Amino acid sequence: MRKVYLDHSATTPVHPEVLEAMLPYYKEKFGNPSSIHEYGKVAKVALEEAREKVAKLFNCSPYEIYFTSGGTESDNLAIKGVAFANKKKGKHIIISSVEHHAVLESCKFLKKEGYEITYLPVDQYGFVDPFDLKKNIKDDTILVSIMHVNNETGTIQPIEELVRIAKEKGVYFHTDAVQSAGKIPIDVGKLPVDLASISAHKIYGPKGVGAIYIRKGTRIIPLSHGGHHERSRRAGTENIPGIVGLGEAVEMVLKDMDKHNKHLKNLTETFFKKLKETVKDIQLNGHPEKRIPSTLNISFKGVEGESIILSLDMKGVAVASGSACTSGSLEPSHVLSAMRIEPAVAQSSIRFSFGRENVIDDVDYTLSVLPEIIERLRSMSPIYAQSKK
Amino acid sequence: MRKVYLDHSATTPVHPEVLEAMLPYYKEKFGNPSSIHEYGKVAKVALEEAREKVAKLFNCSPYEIYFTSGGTESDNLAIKGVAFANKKKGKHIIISSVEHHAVLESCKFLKKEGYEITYLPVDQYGFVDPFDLKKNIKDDTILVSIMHVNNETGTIQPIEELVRIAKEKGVYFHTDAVQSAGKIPIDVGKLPVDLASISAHKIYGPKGVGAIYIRKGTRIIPLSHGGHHERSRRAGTENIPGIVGLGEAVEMVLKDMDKHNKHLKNLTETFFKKLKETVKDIQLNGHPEKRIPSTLNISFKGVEGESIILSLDMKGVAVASGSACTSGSLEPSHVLSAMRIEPAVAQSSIRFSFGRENVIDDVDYTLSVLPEIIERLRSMSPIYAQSKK
Amino acid sequence: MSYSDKVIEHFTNPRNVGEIENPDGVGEVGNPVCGDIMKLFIKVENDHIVDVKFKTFGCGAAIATSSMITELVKNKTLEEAEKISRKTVADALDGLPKNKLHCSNLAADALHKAIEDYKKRKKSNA
Amino acid sequence: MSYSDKVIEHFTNPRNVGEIENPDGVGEVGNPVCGDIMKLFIKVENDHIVDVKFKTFGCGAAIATSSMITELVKNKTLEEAEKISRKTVADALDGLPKNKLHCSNLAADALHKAIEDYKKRKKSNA
Ligand SMILES: Cc1ncc(COP(=O)(O)O)c(C=O)c1O
Ligand SMILES: Cc1ncc(COP(=O)(O)O)c(C=O)c1O
Repeated sequence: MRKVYLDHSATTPVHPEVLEAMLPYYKEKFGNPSSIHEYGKVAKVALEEAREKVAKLFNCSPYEIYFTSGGTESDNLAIKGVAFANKKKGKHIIISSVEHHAVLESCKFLKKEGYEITYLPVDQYGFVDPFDLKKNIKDDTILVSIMHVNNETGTIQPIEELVRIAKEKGVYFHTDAVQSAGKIPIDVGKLPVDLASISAHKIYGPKGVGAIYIRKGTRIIPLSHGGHHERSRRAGTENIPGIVGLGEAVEMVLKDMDKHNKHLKNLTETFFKKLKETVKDIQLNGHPEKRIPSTLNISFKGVEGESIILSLDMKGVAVASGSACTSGSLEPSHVLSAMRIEPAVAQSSIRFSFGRENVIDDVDYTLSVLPEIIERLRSMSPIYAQSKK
Repeated sequence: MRKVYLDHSATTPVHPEVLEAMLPYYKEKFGNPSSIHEYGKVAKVALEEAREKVAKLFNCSPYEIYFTSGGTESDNLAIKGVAFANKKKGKHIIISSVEHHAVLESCKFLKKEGYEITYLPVDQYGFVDPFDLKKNIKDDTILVSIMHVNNETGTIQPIEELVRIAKEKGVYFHTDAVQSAGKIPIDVGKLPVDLASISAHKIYGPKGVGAIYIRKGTRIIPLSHGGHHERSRRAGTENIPGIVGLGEAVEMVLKDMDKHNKHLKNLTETFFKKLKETVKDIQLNGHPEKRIPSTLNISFKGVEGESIILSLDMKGVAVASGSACTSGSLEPSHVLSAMRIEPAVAQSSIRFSFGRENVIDDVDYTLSVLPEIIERLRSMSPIYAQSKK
Repeated sequence: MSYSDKVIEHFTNPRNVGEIENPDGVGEVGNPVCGDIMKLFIKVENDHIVDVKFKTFGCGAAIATSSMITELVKNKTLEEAEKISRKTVADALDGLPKNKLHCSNLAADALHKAIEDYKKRKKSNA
Repeated sequence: MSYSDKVIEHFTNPRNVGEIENPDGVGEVGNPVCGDIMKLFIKVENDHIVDVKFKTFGCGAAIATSSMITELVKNKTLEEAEKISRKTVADALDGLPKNKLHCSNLAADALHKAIEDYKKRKKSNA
């Protein structure tokens, strides 16, 4: 059976060149960068080279890059690290209502610790209104966190204006760039955020490693205490092979971003166009244009998402419903709900996220099995039948 | 030039079989275990199999094992997770004065947050007096954290009695087992600690992954907030290849623990015996018998540690001075200081830590270069000369 | 979160899908917020469920439990059918993932509602 | 934390190791707590440092800076030697790792102490 992986927003395979670059650090170059002997020095050089590569993604100084265990840790560090370090200034934090769980739950924790959290609403596309941000910044606001690209819909938040407002008011701005990294530019010169989170496994690097950009001078305390690793901002023996992999992955996605975006745009546009021709009553969630080219979030009226995933999986096609992290939950996606998409439609949504190794045959194959699946499930559905009466 | 790696307490090379087991999870089995399609299920199975393997190390239920990004994170989670979760009961924590920085610095952070920390003294071998523990437990004591094997000296803390005392008083007991895992048994049935930290890269597994044993029913909050990973105790997409590597490494070290301990004992005993014959004025730090067989911490009177490391490094021999994590610090090791070893002697200490791939030729080669190095450095030393006047 | 082979089998080949024209009882449960809506139709003769059909909007477990319960009740007396519990359905499917147990509740609930509906109709017709 | 080639070279082949019998000045700095002790001996003729030797207990940087400073001052006038700063030594070694800068302080401090000692002795002998 043909296998088609269309869940790149959940995770990506490690690119063979990335893995190749990592392997020596499991083998002969296995040293601990804290060691002062030759083994340690070799590891240390690899660490700093990777830091330089990641700095290029943000167009920042390597000294502003800190390695973590992933996007979740980076988000936690940004939110809680800034919150703890600036609590004398204030305890108010503003986030959007479509943030990733790593941001949402970090804020929930802080709420229990006496912080005040404001959740900015979004419109039908998932956009935050800059006016809402402006209105909600208070004297004790210490941090604004609004994600760059949403993981469920692929919609690009136009954060330039939001960043400008926060800057004007002297409030730190963090963006979760896990889904934008390598897909759209994040130049912290032009887009002057103070903190940004990324994760390797979303860009053909390994799981369990990520990074955070922290603008020089930002007041933040570490979450992981211990040795003097990462200039005392993140303790723990550095995951050298993983970090090398992240550096390599960043370099790779930066190098051919345009080419791959074109490829992805072609795949998703073809897919959506043909899908509309063969399956009726579908709806694209998120903004039709302001989106990364790899991801489509589509609701299939009258059928529940998981039953579509299962059916496609039996045909070898891997897709997701909402965020991979939230699978197993019962409520409809908080992202789609915040966009005021009605529950039955939200529960009918499927995320197709294409990647660099997908080809047009994958589109064709998926389209050769999907219409039948939808038809079968709709024939069982008490609500699709109803709506046709 | 011959290369001899004698710094296994800092980190170990990944065992070829461990790496072999990891590779498929970078390649075709790259799925995210949160995904419900086939790719996700394959990853999920690997995750749970690794959990079962790690559970064997502690002789506990797999449900009591949580994966982290390393020993440092496990220590942070144990200390801060228990502290935050139990603050209504009390804010007093007891640790030994020879703990790893991950524990020490976590406590320092908590002190700023209003917790009270008691540091138990140790004797010349690094042992905590059970009577001291008993005396210091108060009504508001919520946690005792005392490490199993010290990373600088290799001394085994006889924690049975300490655990018993804490249990009697109903206080949680955490042990940092990063240096004991795979070297001595840690059966939580016989040694009923409530929490224990381990790290993969100390036992021929990869860097950037570790685990924590948390006894069922222990009150603890997560440090990493986000998705429902690790039964909501540690958010973040799981580092599947790393976790598979940890599982494999644990299985391997458990399987031939006795055989390898015998091998290591032979190497270190031979080394120390011959060293004493060729270099005078040396001193073994830590307990002469209650130690893991792989590690020797030796002071070379009159010469500073780093200059020995450098000189040995030039001959291809990799060793450490105190903890790898503390290199670059100025004060003498807090561990040796706590053992009331005078500063000049502490600064003269070298940690030789042998590993499973070392052979007797490594001992011979090291001994063929070391005496000359010590002699040369002593001839430059103002304090060695003095002591001979 | 892994389904048993039996769940997958019933999901792939669900029995008794559809609606019964002029049913003797109908049970509808669930709501779109929790992602599952189930409608169960029964035909009753001599206190026996002689026909049963369902329509379900829901996850794999919801569809499989719907299918399974129709198999379990077909040709059973109402008394026997009323004894079918949430657990009966889950067991018949060789278990369900923990986070999906609520779905087996749905199927049993729909059945009991359909029987209730039948009894109510009978009463008001009497 | 990586040493320059020059540091390594001076560490491996330190110049002017030893003590001077009947020195004209001695400078001793450091203490075992911070892991470095340095002793510098000078012989002075006509306001020139005609001989200099050192003994050092310390890290690679401490030994290299000790060696380097003896090279820098040999045959210099006292006035010239006094101008040698901590930075002079570090620069002459192509820099030192940040966390090792304190070591280059030691060498310069020992030199200045030795010159002071020489002047004091001279005064009391005068
Ligand atoms: C937007 C966003 N933020 C954060 C994360 C978490 O990153 P990681 O998977 O590395 O924990 C993810 C991925 O799940 C994500 O999509
Ligand atoms: C005793 C002890 N605890 C904790 C750690 C930290 O573990 P990791 O290196 O995985 O961060 C180490 C190793 O440095 C250690 O030796």
